[in-house]
Amino acid sequence: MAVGLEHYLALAAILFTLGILGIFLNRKNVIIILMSVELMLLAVNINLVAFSAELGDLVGQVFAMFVLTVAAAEAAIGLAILVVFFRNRSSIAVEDISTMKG
Amino acid sequence: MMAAFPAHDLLSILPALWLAIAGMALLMTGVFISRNVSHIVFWGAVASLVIAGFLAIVSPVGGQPFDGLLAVDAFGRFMTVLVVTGAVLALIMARGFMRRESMERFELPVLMVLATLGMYLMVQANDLMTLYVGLEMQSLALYVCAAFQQDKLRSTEAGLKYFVLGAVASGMLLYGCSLVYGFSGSTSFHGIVATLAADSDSTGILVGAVFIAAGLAFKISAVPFHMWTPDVYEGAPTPVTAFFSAAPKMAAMALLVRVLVDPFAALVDQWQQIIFLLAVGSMALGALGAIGQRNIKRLMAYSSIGHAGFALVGLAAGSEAGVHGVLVYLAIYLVMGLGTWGCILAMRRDGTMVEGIDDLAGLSRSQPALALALAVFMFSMAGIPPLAGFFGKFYVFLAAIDAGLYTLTVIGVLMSVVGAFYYIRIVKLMYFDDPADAFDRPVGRDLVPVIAVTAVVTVGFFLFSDPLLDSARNAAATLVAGVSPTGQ
Amino acid sequence: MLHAAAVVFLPLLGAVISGLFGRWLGDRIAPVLASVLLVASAVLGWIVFFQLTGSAERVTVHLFTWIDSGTFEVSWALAFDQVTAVMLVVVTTVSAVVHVYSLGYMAHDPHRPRFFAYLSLFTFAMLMLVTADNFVQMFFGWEGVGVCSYLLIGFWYKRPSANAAAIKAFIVNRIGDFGLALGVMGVFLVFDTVAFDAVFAAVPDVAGTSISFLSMEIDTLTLLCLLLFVGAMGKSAQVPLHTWLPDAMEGPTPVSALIHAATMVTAGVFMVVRLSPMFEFAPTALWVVTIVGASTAIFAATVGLAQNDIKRVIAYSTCSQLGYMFLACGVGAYPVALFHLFTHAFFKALLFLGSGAVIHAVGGEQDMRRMGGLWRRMPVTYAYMWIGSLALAGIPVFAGYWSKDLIIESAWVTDGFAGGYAFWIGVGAAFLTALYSWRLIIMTFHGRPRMTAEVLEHVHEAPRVMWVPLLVLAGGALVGGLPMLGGHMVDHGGGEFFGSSILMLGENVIEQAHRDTPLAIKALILVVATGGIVAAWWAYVKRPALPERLASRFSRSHRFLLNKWYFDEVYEALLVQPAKRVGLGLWKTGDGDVIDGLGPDGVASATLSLARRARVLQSGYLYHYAFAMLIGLVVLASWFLFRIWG
Amino acid sequence: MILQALAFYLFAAILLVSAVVVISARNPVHSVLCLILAFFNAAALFVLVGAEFLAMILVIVYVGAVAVLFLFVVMMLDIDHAEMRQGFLNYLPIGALVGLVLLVELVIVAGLWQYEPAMAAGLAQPVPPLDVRSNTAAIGDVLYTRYALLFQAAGIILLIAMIGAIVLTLRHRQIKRQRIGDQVRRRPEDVIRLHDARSGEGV
Amino acid sequence: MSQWPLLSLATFLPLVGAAFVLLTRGDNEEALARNTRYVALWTSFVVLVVVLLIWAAFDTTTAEFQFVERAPWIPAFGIEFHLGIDGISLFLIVLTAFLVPVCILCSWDSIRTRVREYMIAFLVMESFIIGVFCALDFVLFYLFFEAMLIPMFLIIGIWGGPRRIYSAFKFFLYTLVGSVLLLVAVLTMYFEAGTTSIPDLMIWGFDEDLQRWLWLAMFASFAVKVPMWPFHTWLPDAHVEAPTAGSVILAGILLKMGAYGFLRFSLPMLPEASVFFTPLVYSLSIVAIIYTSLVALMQEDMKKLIAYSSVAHMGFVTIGLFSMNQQGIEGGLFQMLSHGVVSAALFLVVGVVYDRMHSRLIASYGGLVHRMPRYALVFMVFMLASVGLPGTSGFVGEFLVLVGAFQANTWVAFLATTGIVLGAAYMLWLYRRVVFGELVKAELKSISDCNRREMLFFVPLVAAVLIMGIWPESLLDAMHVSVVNLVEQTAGANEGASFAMGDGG
Repeated sequence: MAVGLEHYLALAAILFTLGILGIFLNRKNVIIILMSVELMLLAVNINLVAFSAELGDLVGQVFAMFVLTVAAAEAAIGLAILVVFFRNRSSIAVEDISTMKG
Repeated sequence: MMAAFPAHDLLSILPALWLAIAGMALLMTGVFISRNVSHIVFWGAVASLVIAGFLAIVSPVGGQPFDGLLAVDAFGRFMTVLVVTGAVLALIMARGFMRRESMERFELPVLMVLATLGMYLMVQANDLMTLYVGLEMQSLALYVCAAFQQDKLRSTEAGLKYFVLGAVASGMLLYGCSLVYGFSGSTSFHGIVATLAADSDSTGILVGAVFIAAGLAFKISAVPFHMWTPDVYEGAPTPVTAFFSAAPKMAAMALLVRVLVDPFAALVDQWQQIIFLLAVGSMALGALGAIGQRNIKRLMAYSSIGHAGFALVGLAAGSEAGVHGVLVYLAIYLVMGLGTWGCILAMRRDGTMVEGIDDLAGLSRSQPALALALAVFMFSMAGIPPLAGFFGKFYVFLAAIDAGLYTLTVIGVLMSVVGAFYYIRIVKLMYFDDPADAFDRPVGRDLVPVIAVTAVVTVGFFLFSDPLLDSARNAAATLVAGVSPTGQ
Repeated sequence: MLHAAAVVFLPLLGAVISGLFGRWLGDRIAPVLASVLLVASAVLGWIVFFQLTGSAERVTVHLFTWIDSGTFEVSWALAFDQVTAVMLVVVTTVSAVVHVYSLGYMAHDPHRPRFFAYLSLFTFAMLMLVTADNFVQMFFGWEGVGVCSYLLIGFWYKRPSANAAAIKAFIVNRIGDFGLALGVMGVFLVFDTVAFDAVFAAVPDVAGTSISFLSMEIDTLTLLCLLLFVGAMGKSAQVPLHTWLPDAMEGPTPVSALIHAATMVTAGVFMVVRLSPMFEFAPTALWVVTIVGASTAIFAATVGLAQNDIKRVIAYSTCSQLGYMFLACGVGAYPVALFHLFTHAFFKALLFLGSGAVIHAVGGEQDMRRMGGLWRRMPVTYAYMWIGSLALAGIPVFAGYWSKDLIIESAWVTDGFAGGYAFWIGVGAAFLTALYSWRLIIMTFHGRPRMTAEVLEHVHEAPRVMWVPLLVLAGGALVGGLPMLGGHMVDHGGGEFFGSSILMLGENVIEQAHRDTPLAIKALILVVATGGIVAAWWAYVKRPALPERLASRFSRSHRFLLNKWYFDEVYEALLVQPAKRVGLGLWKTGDGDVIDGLGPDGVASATLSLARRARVLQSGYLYHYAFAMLIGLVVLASWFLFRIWG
Repeated sequence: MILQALAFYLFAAILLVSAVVVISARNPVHSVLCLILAFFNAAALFVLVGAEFLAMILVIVYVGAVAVLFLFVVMMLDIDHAEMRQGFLNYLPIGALVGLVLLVELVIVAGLWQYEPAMAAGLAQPVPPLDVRSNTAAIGDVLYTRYALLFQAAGIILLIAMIGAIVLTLRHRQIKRQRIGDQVRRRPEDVIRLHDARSGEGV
Repeated sequence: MSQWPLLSLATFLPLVGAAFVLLTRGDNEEALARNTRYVALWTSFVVLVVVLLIWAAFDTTTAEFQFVERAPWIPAFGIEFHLGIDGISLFLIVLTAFLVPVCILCSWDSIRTRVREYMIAFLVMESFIIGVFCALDFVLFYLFFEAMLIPMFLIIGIWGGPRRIYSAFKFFLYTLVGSVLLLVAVLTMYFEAGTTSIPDLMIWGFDEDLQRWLWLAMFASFAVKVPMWPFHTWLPDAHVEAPTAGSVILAGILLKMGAYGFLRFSLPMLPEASVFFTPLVYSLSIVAIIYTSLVALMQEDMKKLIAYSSVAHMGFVTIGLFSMNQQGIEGGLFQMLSHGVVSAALFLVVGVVYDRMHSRLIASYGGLVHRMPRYALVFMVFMLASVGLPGTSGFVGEFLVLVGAFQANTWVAFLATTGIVLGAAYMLWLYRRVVFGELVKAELKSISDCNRREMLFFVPLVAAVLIMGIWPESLLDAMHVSVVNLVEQTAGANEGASFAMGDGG
């Protein structure tokens, strides 16, 4: 493979960093944050799959599959919580999720 | 191809099976029986948790079923018992609250049961995948629990914050898992140990371990991954908060201990430093943050951060004695924490919960017994002998000294003094100040037994500490000896 | 020796009875009972005295162990030897007289039982002091008399001045005790015992060695003796620790007579005499004793000259006479010092009690400027005062002559600067003594009455119960110098009388004085004394305006004397005020600002401000929380990567 | 080979660009759409390394379910184009710096990877050659045997997600339903009261 | 007799009494309070009897620990329930048992609210204090040592004066800081020696460098407790705000626990370090004596004055202990007992007038002797004992300490001796301002003298002061062997030191 493992890993690293940056640089709404989390998980999956391919080991792919599954469940719950929050607050702007502090 | 579920494998995870089946059965019950359902489901959940605990105690240990996905050992059993105990007591205490706060829905007990199942997987995890799946099973259930009062802004905000930050933490954890997998070629703890034995300074594994530690540190709310704790503790429904501080904390701590001591045993010199920093930060922030809080739930959040720090002191020792100290500490913290939450749940005025610390003023006059119990818990948390909390600190610091961590110990004991300040401030409010309006009476059939039992255990611990010490020692020994023959 | 023990414990019994059961017994019975017990004690005291004059050995009655800590063993014991015997009779006799006298003097005081309890208790403490067989018990008596002195000076507790004087007496004495205590500890350090016998036996071995004290190398015995002497200075009101004595006159006059003239103040002298086996080996210390004694003698005499308070004049006179005694000790004439102590006790008590009668008569007035012309109305007292003053001035036949004369002669025969200094000062002070004594008599009894008519009306001779006991003292002042009583204390250098209880090394100063003093010197002393009387007559009778003129001419010197050389003012400015200011500063600034400010309060406020910051960190914003987590992660990861790569 | 590399760079570039858009787009709808794009490219990358099953799953689960769910919520909540609020730029430099540090570290760590012989021993499930067993079948082989426990657990997780989503979003308001029986049983005297209302006093 | 677990009995009887108090019933509030008081009083009295029995059966000829009780407690760590006493701890127990009934008596009328809790707090505290002095296991000791903070905190905080909360917190946290460092030392010693048995640790012989660290950690705890300058500032606050009985226990016993710690742990277990740090202790003690005496001189509050005087007196104790010869240590020990009685009594003396006038300010009084002759006499005795008058208990301890110090270092003795002058100054001045003078204040005109109940506790205290002053052998005798033993233990370390020791050692 001309495109070595390192490329995939670097790609995943960039994606992961982007995901994290998206979480704390984002001032708009929470949905973006949820999407950033998805990006992070995607980065992880790329890592796992790339390792799996490089090592010739299926476990990585199995792991990635569980990650996918769980991520889906996570997204569902996250959005559900988001919705109920929106009902109470009528906003999902990140700045508005701050009634408790100190 | 082997059989998917060998019988003895199933037998050794009997508690998990039971919990899964019970959880689903309760769910069915809740859905299909309409009358008085929450009552039935509630007590059914309590019963199934108790039975699960019983099963955990009686089922054989020592195996590694499912090709090593799980490690059913004494350590796991010890922590399972703690987790289940915490869950049961928290659940019992939740009853009255649920009724009063009109959240009497059968889903909550079911979610708690399923969360406990996740915790079971966590404490027995012997593979990164099991670790992740168990962790998420627990977390997802808890996100929902936190937001359970869906018409309350605070509750939903707590749920949202918990969820977002939890997801970030999971991301970190997973990234770490992927690195570890890639650099060791295995997700199994054995495999990791084997690779580390050949190449003990693999940077990739080390960085992966750091990421995993960070993810788990979130769950035990260790600084700087603690930020969610105060807000979530404050916002979540009080019994759920009590549950948070009891069961998941035990499980996450168990997981952290197991991961560090088992697969990453060879990296002990490295992760000791991480734990050192986390411990110092947690102890300091827990102590400082709690000062000046007006909401008792928030205060308890900082308190739990601090306690996580103290428990980590034992782990920082990186020895069998250290693990032993952590286990004892967790057990004691569980008891006194639940007792405290019981007292907090008794803070009702005209049928609604009050959470202000100032509302406790003069409690010793209006409800002397409750005040006494809370004072016992506070002094215990402050680590004043002869109460149980002292012994928790005693054993972790003993281990730390044993490992030569004098600086950490001195920082720890000094922080315990700072922490004592806000604990005794509550005592001061209850005993020295003029009474505020009295709380509702009676305290409640579901609270009194829990408070009484935990208070008695807290006070009498110094007399009968042997069984706990022995089983903790046994648990620590199997965990440490199983991996690191040098005895670290 | 049961009766010897009785001498000591009868007063205690009297004190307990009068003090604890006085209320129950009544105001009349308790004082009488106490007085009776003391008279009994005095009688027994004389018996002991005569028994002891014959024998050479010391009799010790061990009671029980007091303190026993390793080699530090102290017993409660009563030790009787000749020195003790002399003190015993002085103390019990004067005390008995004062007790009886007080029955009259204090007749109208509502707190008589308390007064008698204090007096008896004092006597007990004084007896414990003189019968001690070790340093620590002596210290017990030493402090005991101090406390009783404190209680008695402050007996009229309503008077602020009395309270102040009482405290001053105690504290100045404590400063002396500071030295004494260190001395006792030093003795224990050096000799590993505090028993007199054992210490005295070991002294010759220690002589000449040196010891490290406060990082200085000092001759051992010199150091010990000087430390002990500091105690003596305090108790015996030697310069510069004399300031309490004049103030102590705030107490009832019988107290002044007993404590501040006859007994307690002589404890210092007694101690030096008792410790002669040590002082003899410490010539430097003796030199200091001489200088201090002589200086006090002249200093107090000059101050006495300018005072107007009748009791203060006598008090300064006491100071001065005590200086003589130390002077005698310093030149090695211990028996003479003790002899003078003995005679002085009688005539000075007599003077005090006489002045007490005067004060009593004029309604509590003590200022001589408001007396005068009393001699016709109270002839007995007048006579007493004459006898006492004659004895004090050292006019032959009277008791004081024998002793004071011998002191000055002893100084004459002593070589060196100290001897010369002592001699000339002794002579000068003798002149001043006579001068102020007759100044007192003339101002009090002669001339025109200067009090109000109303007061004059009530002037009367003292009741019998007051003047009869004084007969004893007057007798002592008259015949105390006769060989039988005092004379053979100093005959043959006192060697036979005192036996081994006093040690004098080298040539016996007293014998030398008897032998070598030229007649001219003896005459000089006489002339000086008589001159003093004449001068007083000239200045206060013949030319009554002269003192005034002199006072205004040398106003600065006069004020200097009147204000007692400004000792009190200097102490106030140098010690008392600074102590208060420092105390206040240490309290407010030291404890409050510095220790609490940097310590608990400072830490607490620092913690609180940290806590505030910690709470600010918890901003409530998700992105802050996530950022914190990220930073945590990056820091941990970087930490390791830098360690691996760095 | 070149082709493969070109494909990788292409997909990777699109993936990154769309990821950037996801986190920076003003309009959340754009974000969701870019997320979908990113998933597609990631799936393509998976195919490149031979993980075809995962690629399919990614498309089906993520694009088909998750991303659509996002889109649905975005639409449902009707969030307007949120203004970029104050403070973003203040944090950007430090945030970017920290992110950069993290990135550099991760990339460097990635570059350190090398094959260790010890890894071979740890490999649990060697990938069978493609000609023997397809990727999907190979995963199926282990998923339901060796990892059956986790598979079940994942099922429970989904169950939890379901319970959670329902319990949270279900409103317990009393919805007025028509009850025929009640209406039939209703009588005038139960519901009608008569008052004497005088003028000026009200009822 | 020694077959009986007398020490356990003495330690835990108060707890039983506290349980009884909890069970006490009464028809109304008043009756309940009365019954409670009697239960507490009788309990403490029985404890006193038990302790006196222990004293009677005490063997003064051996330095071994006596009445030893030993049972496994935490076998997993070899930590034992191990009690025993020697000549050093015996009298501290006696003192405790003696003072607690006094405290209960003196609170008889002055504590009117929450009597039940008050009595429970006192009995619990008595139990812990006796436990501290009996414990022969370091962990057990620590347990009691720190546990005592709880009842004391409550006593100050609930029944204290206006600034009670500040004082209670200061007391609690300040002493806690010290205690936790002690805990570190305990753990380290356990780690090193593998045991927490005090007799075993005494002969263990720690490495010299380690000793210094351990010593400092212990010092942090004990110096705060004693308290030594500059760790003393909690004391005046706590004393002033505590109720009378609280001050009595604080001054009488709690302070002694610090000194006891030095005696029981620092000196025998860490002899080399003790020698090394002796100059530090000396310096701080001397500063304490002079500094706090001067501060006491300027106090306007009676309790504060006595509190500061306590610091000064405890300075003598520490000097004595670290002079490390028999006179010094016995003197220090005796001074502890004497101060325990005298300062306790002085606080009671203040309490008597405080109960009547509700003022602790010196300026509020004056001329009390006119109305309260009995009181004046009692006050006088304690004042003189505090001043260290020979014949009272204060002298023996102080003098022995100074004798011991003089052997060790003349500077120390010299400077410490100045304390006797300053001590006299502030005590006499206090007495004069309160008791003497004209009775001018109208509100004092009707003040009543000590009543029978007050005399009931003053008379034994006066007797104790005098007996200890005149016949100190009654106590010293039982100390000798133990102290000699202790001196021998430290002697090895001291040999290298520059000071000359008394030949008798």
